[in-house]
Amino acid sequence: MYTEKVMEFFANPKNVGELTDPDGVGTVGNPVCGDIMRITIKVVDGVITDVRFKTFGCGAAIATSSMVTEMVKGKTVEEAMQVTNRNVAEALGGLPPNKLHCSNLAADAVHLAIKNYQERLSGKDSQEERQEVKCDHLA
Amino acid sequence: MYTEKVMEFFANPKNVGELTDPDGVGTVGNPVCGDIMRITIKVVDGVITDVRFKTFGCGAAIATSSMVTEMVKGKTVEEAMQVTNRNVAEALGGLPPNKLHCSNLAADAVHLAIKNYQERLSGKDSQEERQEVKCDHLA
Amino acid sequence: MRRVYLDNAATTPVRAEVAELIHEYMVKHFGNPSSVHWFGREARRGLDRAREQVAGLIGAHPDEIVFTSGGTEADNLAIKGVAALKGIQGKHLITSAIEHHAIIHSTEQLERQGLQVTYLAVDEHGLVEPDHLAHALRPETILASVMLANNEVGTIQPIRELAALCRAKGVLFHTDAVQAAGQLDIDVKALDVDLMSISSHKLYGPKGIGALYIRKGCRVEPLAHGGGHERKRRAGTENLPGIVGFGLAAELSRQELPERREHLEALRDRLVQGILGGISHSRLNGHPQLRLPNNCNVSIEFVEGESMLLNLDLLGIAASSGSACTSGALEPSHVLLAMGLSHELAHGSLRFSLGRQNTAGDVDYVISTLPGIVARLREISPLHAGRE
Amino acid sequence: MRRVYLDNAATTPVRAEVAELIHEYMVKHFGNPSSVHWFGREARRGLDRAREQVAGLIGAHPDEIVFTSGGTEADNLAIKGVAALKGIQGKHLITSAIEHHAIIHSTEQLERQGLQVTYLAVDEHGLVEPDHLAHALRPETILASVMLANNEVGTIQPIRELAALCRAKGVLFHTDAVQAAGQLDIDVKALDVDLMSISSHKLYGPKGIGALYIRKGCRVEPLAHGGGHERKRRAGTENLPGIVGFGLAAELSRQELPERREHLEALRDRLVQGILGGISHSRLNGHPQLRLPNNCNVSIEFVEGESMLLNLDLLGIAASSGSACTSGALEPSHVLLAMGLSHELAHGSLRFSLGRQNTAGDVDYVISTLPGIVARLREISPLHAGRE
Ligand SMILES: Cc1ncc(COP(=O)(O)O)c(C=O)c1O
Ligand SMILES: Cc1ncc(COP(=O)(O)O)c(C=O)c1O
Repeated sequence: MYTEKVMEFFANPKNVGELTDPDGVGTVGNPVCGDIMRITIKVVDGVITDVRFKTFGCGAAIATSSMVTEMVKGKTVEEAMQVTNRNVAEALGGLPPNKLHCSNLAADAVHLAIKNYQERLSGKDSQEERQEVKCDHLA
Repeated sequence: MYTEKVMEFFANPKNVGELTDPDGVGTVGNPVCGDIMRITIKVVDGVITDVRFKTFGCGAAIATSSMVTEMVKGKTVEEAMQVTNRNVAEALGGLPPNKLHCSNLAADAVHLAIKNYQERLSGKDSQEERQEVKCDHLA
Repeated sequence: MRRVYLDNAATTPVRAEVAELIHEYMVKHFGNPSSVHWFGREARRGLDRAREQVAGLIGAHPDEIVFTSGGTEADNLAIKGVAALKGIQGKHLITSAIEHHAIIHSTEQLERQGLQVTYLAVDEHGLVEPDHLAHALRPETILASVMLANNEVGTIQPIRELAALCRAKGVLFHTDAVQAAGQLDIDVKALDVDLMSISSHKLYGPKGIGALYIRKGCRVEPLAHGGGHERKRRAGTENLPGIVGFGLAAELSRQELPERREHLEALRDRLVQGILGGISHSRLNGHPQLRLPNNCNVSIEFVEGESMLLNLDLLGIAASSGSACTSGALEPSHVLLAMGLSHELAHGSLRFSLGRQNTAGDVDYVISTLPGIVARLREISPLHAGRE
Repeated sequence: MRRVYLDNAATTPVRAEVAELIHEYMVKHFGNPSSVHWFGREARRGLDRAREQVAGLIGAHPDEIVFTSGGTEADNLAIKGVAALKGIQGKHLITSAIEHHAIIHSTEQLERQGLQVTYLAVDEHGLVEPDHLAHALRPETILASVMLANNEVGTIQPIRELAALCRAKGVLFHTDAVQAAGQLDIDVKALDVDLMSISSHKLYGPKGIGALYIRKGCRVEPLAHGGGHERKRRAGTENLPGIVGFGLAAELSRQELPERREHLEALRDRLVQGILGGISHSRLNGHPQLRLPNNCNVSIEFVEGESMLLNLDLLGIAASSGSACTSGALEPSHVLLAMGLSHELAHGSLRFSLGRQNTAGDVDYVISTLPGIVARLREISPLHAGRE
């Protein structure tokens, strides 16, 4: 079902946890869907110097979360905004079709965290960016 | 499918053939149905002293023909009239359900032969008794 | 790697003696039972014996057994076969909200054609209340179908009571006994049901073969037309290796039932206690007593089922989350939702289903392994933070 | 006793390597392909490989293969699956008078529901005339179904031509290739058909498994509802041992096709010549050239088929008279009647169908045995008297 790469990132997830004093926080998903991903980032001079994830979800959800943290760490926020869910899936060697929707949202969570960081920069009192995901298959 | 007895009477049929100067002849069945049985009898003092059959048909048709000749040989015509198709099937240890109809007509053929014998006795110019059988399953 | 198979509700390994017999019927007694020759007659004998064996498992007469390609086809044949004869437009059918998809998707298909369907609710343990069935019965009801035991949570329904209510109103009653057969003592006459589905691969027989019990006098329209096989109730060259394997598996199940049940119940209880005792915020799903001997279904808070499954798999343990058919997708189990579980708890469910081949050692391996997995996953779960 | 099996059109023995593989998938890789764990993934791999192998036999894409419980179900799925989607009332379907009962009884069932059906006549060799099909096509025609090769007399139809006529009118075309697969080089793209049925147990694979080829873009309503198996086209836990066995048998058939064909044709011609040369008043049924490599169907005047079969059986030779499904009853073959044979000749038919395991010695055994049997039966036949 899953590629070796997925299983590797699932079994030994990188950057697990939550930064204590993050510059940006983003959360996607909802428990109805079965997947929730929460990303915290540290940004220094426009570069993501640290990033952590917490995820409730299936193997794909955990692996994509883990993968995306590796992909954006050390990147500028602009570069990180270019990383798509699709890039993440590709970096993992692909995902099963039924996992491409709900469980592949890690890049979205990063984008939300960056948005949150940018809003804080611009002075908005933004605690965290959240995005509920519609689960089509539950319709 | 068939009992051992059926196979025995089928494989080594008794009283095969046609009497050259019979006292009675009876034929049942038709080629559409797939079974034709022709019985010839010799009657002496009201007793069937000889009986032969010719049959075109399946295993059951041949076995029942063969069996009925054995059953009526040496019997009086009255006794032979009492032998039913069912008796024949029973004497063979039973027949498959789908063979009970078309292929189990040997006793009928004997009865026809006896009827033919009796008609000849009573002076009618009766060449042979024939009875076409309706094949229900061809309806 | 040590491999512990605890997904026997999804499918069971074929037992050795059954596999041997099947092999024999593939290479030696390979005839078509419709043929008149020796090969055909050998096949026919195998077919007849198997029909007796399967009938024997559920107290039926051999003529009341129609072999199908599995439990799904048996369910379809029961539901659609009755509907095709009794009518669809203006008619009504009753089933439960926790049936297998083979039932539910069949009734949904008939709904699209105009049949009215009532899906009986269940209580928090997954039980159908006979009173609910009694109230749902209508003059135009043609059939009620309630499963004997649920495949996900193992809850055993009061089938005799439910069937009696239908019998009293002249309504046909079907039960899906796919999970129950081989584990519970089933007697179609005592239960007084009209139709019952069973499946070979759930009782250590081969896949691809099942049976529908059709009570003498009860009729269904066939789904498959063709040769006059199965007394014109199911066309197609008989899957003879499958059938003889099913027969032997059924026969052995019948013989071993009491000890098998005892063995499974002991393992099950050990497993349930071990998990609930070893993991905080965990709970048993299904009925505490009225449950299949082999079923242990638990929900573990703050973590998702598939991620537990994958971790278990990495350690050689095979289990499932929800039913096998849907565990590839993240749909929460309709059974757990019908029992009132939240989506989170439904997503956090694990089913361990035991088999005759399992040992106490297998169970202990799970009990010692699972808590560590849960702890690690909770550590990365955003739901867990500060909840302990 | 020497046993010579010449009823390979009824069913074939499972070849040794296939039986071994099936055994492995019963006791070792016994998982349910829907499961996420190791056992499930092993099963899924076997399923995927088998789908490629079966697709490979007929030049299809793996996604175009739906596994069924056999040829009968594949035929039913094609006919009823199309009718359920395209409609029945006011619609029209074309088939031939010599189809297998799986087709004819399905179309008859749809006729009872209001579908109009044309049964194309065949000539004395069993051939469908493309012109007849062209004339039968109507604006309301939803499907035409003509078998690739006949199971009783072996006649091979001009499928490419027939399919092209339908394609030109936008009418779907199905062909029952159950007897042809494994004997003839079949390419669904070259034939340009929309649907094709095949069956494992006719090509040295196990019983209880078959496939329907459904061209990409073509849709059928499923017969069985339940889990989302086979991309929602056929519900039910996959018969994995059957499927992997079918896959391997298909793969080996594809590899061995040219030599198999040569082997069978040589045996067939030897048998036909031997019988026609050795027995007066005997004739070949079916087309002299356009026939299956393994089919030898003869009518022997003045004697009935079953009585010959039983005598052959007593000497260890397994053959059939008419098709296997009906050889237990004395109904004359609808195929032979459609070809214009008299009832007598139809009743006197014998089908010897060769297999890869047969040898010239087998054939010679029949040639030396049959004349004596016929002579004895003719002696007791009232039809024969004075005809020689
Ligand atoms: C309760 C129940 N009904 C029906 C089925 C379907 O049976 P099969 O897998 O034989 O198609 C299953 C198993 O998948 C089941 O658990
Ligand atoms: C031409 C043809 N179609 C369909 C079938 C039915 O296939 P199965 O025996 O796999 O049900 C057969 C064989 O019985 C056949 O010969």
